[in-house]
Amino acid sequence: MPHMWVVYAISLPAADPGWFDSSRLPVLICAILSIAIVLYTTYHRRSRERFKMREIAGLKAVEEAIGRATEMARPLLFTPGWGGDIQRPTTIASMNILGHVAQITASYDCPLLYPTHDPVIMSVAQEVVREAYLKAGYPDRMREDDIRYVSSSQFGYAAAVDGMISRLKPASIFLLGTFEAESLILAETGNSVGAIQIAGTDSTIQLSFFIVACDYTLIGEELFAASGYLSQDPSILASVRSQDILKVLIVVFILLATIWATIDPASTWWQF
Amino acid sequence: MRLEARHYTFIGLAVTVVAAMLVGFQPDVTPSPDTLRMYEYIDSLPEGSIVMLSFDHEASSLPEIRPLAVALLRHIYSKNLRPVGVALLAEGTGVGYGLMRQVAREYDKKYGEDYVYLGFRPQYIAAILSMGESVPATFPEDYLGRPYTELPMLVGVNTYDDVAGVISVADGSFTNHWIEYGHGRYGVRVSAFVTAAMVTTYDPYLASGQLHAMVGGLRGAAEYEKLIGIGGSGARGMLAQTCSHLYVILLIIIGNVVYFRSRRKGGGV
Amino acid sequence: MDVATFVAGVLTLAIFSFLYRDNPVYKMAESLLIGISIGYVLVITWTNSLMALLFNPLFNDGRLWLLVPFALGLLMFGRFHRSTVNFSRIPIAVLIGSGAGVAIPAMLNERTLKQMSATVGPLTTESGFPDISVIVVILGVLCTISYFYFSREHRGVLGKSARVGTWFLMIFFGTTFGYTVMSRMSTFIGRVEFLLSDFLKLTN
Amino acid sequence: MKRRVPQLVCGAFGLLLFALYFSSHPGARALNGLILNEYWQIIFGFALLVGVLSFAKVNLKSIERGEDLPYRIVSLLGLLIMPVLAVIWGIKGDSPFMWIFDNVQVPMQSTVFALLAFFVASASYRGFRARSVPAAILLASALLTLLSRSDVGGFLSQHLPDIADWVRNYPSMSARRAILIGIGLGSLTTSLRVIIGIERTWLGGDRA
Repeated sequence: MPHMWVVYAISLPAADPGWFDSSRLPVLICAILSIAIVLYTTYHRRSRERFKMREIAGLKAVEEAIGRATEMARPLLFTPGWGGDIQRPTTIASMNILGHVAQITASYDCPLLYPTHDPVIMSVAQEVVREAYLKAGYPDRMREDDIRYVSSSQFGYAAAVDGMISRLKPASIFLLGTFEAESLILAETGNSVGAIQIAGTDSTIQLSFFIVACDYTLIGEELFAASGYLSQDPSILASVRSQDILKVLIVVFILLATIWATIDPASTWWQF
Repeated sequence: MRLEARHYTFIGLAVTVVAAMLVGFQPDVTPSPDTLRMYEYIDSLPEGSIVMLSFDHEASSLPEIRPLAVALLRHIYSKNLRPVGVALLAEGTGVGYGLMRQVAREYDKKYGEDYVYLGFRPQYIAAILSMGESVPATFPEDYLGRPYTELPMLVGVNTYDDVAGVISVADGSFTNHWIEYGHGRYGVRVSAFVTAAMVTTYDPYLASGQLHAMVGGLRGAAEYEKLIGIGGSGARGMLAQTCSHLYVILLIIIGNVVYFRSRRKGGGV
Repeated sequence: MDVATFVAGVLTLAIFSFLYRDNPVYKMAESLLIGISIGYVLVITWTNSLMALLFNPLFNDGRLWLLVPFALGLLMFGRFHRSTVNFSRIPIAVLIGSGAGVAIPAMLNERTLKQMSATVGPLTTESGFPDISVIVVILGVLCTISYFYFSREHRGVLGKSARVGTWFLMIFFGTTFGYTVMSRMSTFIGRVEFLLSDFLKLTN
Repeated sequence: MKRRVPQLVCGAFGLLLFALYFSSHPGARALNGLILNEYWQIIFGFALLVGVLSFAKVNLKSIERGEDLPYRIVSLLGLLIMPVLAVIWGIKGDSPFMWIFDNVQVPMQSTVFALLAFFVASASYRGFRARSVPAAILLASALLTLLSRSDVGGFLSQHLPDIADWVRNYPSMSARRAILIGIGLGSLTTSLRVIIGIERTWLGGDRA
């Protein structure tokens, strides 16, 4: 079933059956502008000095969390939540972090458990982890069966992950991806076995549960920035930089439009 | 048996809710204007009108959906309206049929003449649009496998023009699609019974009139039960609902008391 | 009591037993739930996706262009052997690529642009007084955006506005939590009602 | 080479879908719908078969090793019985398949969902301690909302629900807006990196 955000793309008013839908012109202009900025920072930054990103508390804890699992000789559990599929950018961001985490678990020889509700995510995660173990130099330590499809049903998935947490008692738990109501079920069970928990999601409602129940929470965009911070990969850092430039433009836009609206309340040019 | 702090919070909640349910005391509820509007709308429909009920929820939210749906169905059957059920989510399909059949028995309603359940169609937007063109083409047969044309109640029911309105029973954003496509494209009147968590999402649509009426959450169910004069699980749950809320507030306060006392003992941090 | 109520009641209690701790009864219920729910989604996907969208239209109505997704789907089976695993990357590439292509304009529009323009409004009411609500919203949006600024350490002015941003975030998290509690409680109340009235017949 | 082809396919579909978003031509709409509905669902359908087989494999391996024997057998039986029932009696209203769904799967799912109420309780006890200014604000806004939504809210003050509504509609909503704006930007750059091919983690490969 396509997710909600895709519906926006499937459905269109049939008012203007031309090749170009003029009502979407503002979006096109903004998209082209944004793309230009991203491409600029990507291909210019590399030749320039390395851009330094501010610290994000949850990310400094990643290495600590893996080290802890190794010391305690317990596994580490990473799960992307029930709400996403591979088409969703959040899942890709989560995969990025998984790749980084897997490289460290490979070198520490710490078992990495990855239960998921989506068979496609399972396939991709197996590739990501295999490659990470290969890169770390320990391809034989990879256990493909630890990356497993548990159930597509929301609460079947929650029950399965809960069972894994309470039986295998992971020392560290990463809840990174798109979560729905299962968020707190997993986070509280993880807390009950004394795991360090690092969570991050783009589901705004579930953020409140993670904030309350987890040790560290990556809020929305921080999840996307995280892979750049962890890997210090220039191309990801460049796109974080471009996001910042876009934010400055948005702030300027809001300020200008607000002043305009206060002077001339009848105008509506800022509405999309 | 070793119990930790969390176990005590669990026991507290279980005791609070079970006790509140066993007491059986039902706090008096005053129907809100929103609920009243829904009641008056259903009440004003002429006898025999066809009402389309869309079960747009997952099976797991049944505990909150059931009191809402049962109150609505009781009102519909008692007014001799004729509901036709559909489902936009596969998981809600069986649930919707079960609810319609269960309440129908209370009122001696006959399947096929007084109510019909068409079942599930995948691709919700396509389903809504296609029913706007032709309901029988979308559902050549009903949930039980009987041909549409052999169901006496549905003779002459071809598009949304032939139904008095659509009522979406939902736990998520599916009511949106009814508003956008059912109402937006075909102008059918859309109302909704939704879980408490969704009420704020649909408030703007209610205000703009795109949504005709809305009843939300267990509280809404209790209010509706009061209006139709038949007590149900909504009213029974109200005391438990309030008590559990107060219990959570109490836990937050106790948590802080414990924290500040231990901090004072520990001399700071 | 009918069989259905008995089965449902026993399974409900089995799942609740997890609250004490993991135990064989819960583990059995969990295994059953996982197995059955996978079986269910398999049947539903087979009927609603593979039969309804692929096999019926392809073989009965002769819609030959469906051979493309059919072939893509078959490539997924490449995963079963190391030497063919590369083929399985092609259907995944279709999913990820089309997802990304949709996400750029859809996310930009629905998430960023719509939210941005909804923030804008006149700072004064019609009678000329400052409109506190609008001012608070604009302040909240700007400060919270500054919290998400990654290029510089949060010091100085940026530090201050980012700190105010975290306060707004906390208000949001607090209200969301408070708001969701009611829905979560109703789910439990619903199960208790089932146990008390249908299963144990203590109330009616 | 082994990554070149998927990379090209990914980029091509990315560009195509991006372009289709801006067209309201019926042909473009149909193609858009074909990919986002049919392609996605059909590929998912086959991927599910792969996932189910791998689930069965993991369980069979455990059974061979004699680990968790009764549980693994129950899981596999559950998995098998649903398709078998569906093939024999179908999946219509009163079929055994629906009986199992209604009386086995649904009650268990609802109960796992209901566990959430308990976890809300334990998290409330533990997670709302006013350790710092932000934590105190979190606590205050949660208490305000909870009180205003309980029946006693009106008893405490007539204005409490109004204040709570204001907080939800203005300051709280503004933070949500900013979060959404950020997510939109993060999704945009991630998607763009995927399309132009500098984001290849999903291929198990290096970034460019």
